[in-house]
Amino acid sequence: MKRINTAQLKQLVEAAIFVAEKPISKQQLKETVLNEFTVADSTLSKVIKELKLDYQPRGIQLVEVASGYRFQSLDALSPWLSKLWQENAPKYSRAMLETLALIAYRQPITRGEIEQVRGVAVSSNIIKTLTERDWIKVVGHKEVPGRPALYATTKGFLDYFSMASLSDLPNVDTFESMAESIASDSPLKVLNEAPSE
Amino acid sequence: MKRINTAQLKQLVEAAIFVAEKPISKQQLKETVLNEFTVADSTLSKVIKELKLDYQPRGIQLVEVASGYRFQSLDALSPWLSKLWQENAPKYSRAMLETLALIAYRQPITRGEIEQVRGVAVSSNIIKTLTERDWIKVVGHKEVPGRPALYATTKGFLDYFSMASLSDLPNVDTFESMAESIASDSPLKVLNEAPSE
Amino acid sequence: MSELVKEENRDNAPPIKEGLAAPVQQPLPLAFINGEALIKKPEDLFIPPDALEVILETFEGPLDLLLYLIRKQKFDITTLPIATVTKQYMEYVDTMMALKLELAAEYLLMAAILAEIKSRHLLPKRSDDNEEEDDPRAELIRRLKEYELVKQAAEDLDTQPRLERDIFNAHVEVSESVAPIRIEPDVSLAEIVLAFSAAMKRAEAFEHHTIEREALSTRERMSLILSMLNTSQYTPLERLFTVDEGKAGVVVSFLAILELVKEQLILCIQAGPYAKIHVKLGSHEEN
Repeated sequence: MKRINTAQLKQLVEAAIFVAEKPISKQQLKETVLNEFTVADSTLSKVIKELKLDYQPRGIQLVEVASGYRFQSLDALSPWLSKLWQENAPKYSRAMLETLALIAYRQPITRGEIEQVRGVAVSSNIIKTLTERDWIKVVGHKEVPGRPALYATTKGFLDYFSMASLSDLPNVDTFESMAESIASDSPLKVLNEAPSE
Repeated sequence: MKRINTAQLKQLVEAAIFVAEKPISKQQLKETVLNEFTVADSTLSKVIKELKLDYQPRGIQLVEVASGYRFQSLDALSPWLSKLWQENAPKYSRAMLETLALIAYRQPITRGEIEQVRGVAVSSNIIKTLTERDWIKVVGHKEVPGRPALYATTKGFLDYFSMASLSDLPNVDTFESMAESIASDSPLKVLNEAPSE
Repeated sequence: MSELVKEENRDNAPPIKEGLAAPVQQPLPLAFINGEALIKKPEDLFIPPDALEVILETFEGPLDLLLYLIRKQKFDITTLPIATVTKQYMEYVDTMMALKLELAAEYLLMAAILAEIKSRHLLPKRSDDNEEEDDPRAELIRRLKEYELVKQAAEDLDTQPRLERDIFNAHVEVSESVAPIRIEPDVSLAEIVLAFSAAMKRAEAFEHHTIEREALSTRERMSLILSMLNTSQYTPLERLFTVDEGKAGVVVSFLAILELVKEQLILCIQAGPYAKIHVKLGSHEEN
């Protein structure tokens, strides 16, 4: 195993995060570009921290999302940067966003449970679109008659919304404490009496 | 037309070059991200020059190519960055292994002689792959019509198999009797069933 | 029960034309909200007929519509004024049905739930009733609160910075000297031995003659000597021997040279007796 000095390590890590096609984790860095060097975890963390600071005043930022590190443009520049593309960013329907929010905040959750909360049927198209975007996936099946699929969000979802983990979801604490208080107000078993599909 | 200060202009130009999918020219910058600002050509050139200098000590560089500006990785980092795109070559075919074995045990040998023993043609691809792997090389030409190349194994071949010289190659008869004696516990002969080309 | 509402004739009720137009039977307050009488119909209840389809698309189902009705009039969900809300909800549903718009079954189901809650409230309470057990009103309130929470979560999620809209990936091209690395397959020595053995066995079975097996060191030396020689210049024979290999080395080299001559791969010449022997690539036949 060769040695690498901190300056070279920093250059290599910086370039690797920039040229990688997806966010790259420390583990992936160690298995690829750094695989012939002896690099302590603490050194790697230190270098990444330095890079974050280096870019703080710049137009792009080094951020950590669910599947690793990536450089992304400064949020505040989006009104001008979006002019680089002819098409506007896709807009998502309320039905899609509510379904996604329920899966994000209440995962793992079945389609039937989503329908119970929303009071309407969830179209198959929504589930299909969310799956194709790699935002949700089936993580198992609920052991009830019909064994419905249990949905959860993916790393791709967190990456897209620039989050490192589910705890970065907006108002996650408020949501949870409120959900608990609602549940304690009236017995949860009432849920079972809600109209089924 | 709005005004933009130099610091903001620099951030915006930097981010635009980073997020654009292709190299971007000054003209394109002015028509897109800068279209609502009054920016003198000289100011834009100055900002780009500053960015070039800012990145000079870094792992990526701002360069001008035919169609505009783009960031690209430092040339010197290529050997390591290449590792981000690793691919596993397919396993060697039986024809490849037999060709290599014949060159090892019967060197120096011509392609025609290998074909005589194997009873089938040896594809140029096999010779090419073994040569590229630096396991075989041409050591001369047989002075017969057509002057066919004589192949032999290389030092690289010996190194790969941790042998000091070819005399370390196992004696086939001894090897086989050893293999037979342990064949009952471990199915070494399965190796013979490797898929052919 | 704080609300007092006159039962409406649902089948004959004309669609509300405008917010201020009072329907025929409207002498009583619409509702008492927290003790205050509500006389006027809320203006937003006016629905232009061509907007109905839009409304169906605007509301994400009956819970959403109910929430809208409650919020628009600044009611409190926890004191859900069931009669008022039911009445307004029915007006929407009736108008949609009158216009033969396809109404999702969920809207009708909610209408039935609301009607049931209302009728229960009209009935005198029985003292032995255990209301806590299955109070449909409490259940509806719970569902409304829960749905409101999800609606808010969806809105929050929509404002979360996201790729393609608020943030963009900063991507850098690799320099031209970056080339994908191929990981070559592993080969074991056993595979080579077995491959050789298999090839030889096939050849023997096929050609019915045995193939002589020379010492490998000789064949290796043959390769080495070949790579030291060329076709144009003669090389002195002694250069093919190395002293530090000792006697065994000389023997191997000598055997290799004899074999190469036999296979007509090299040419040996000697100018006269006891003169130096020179070798070069090529065969006697050609010269």
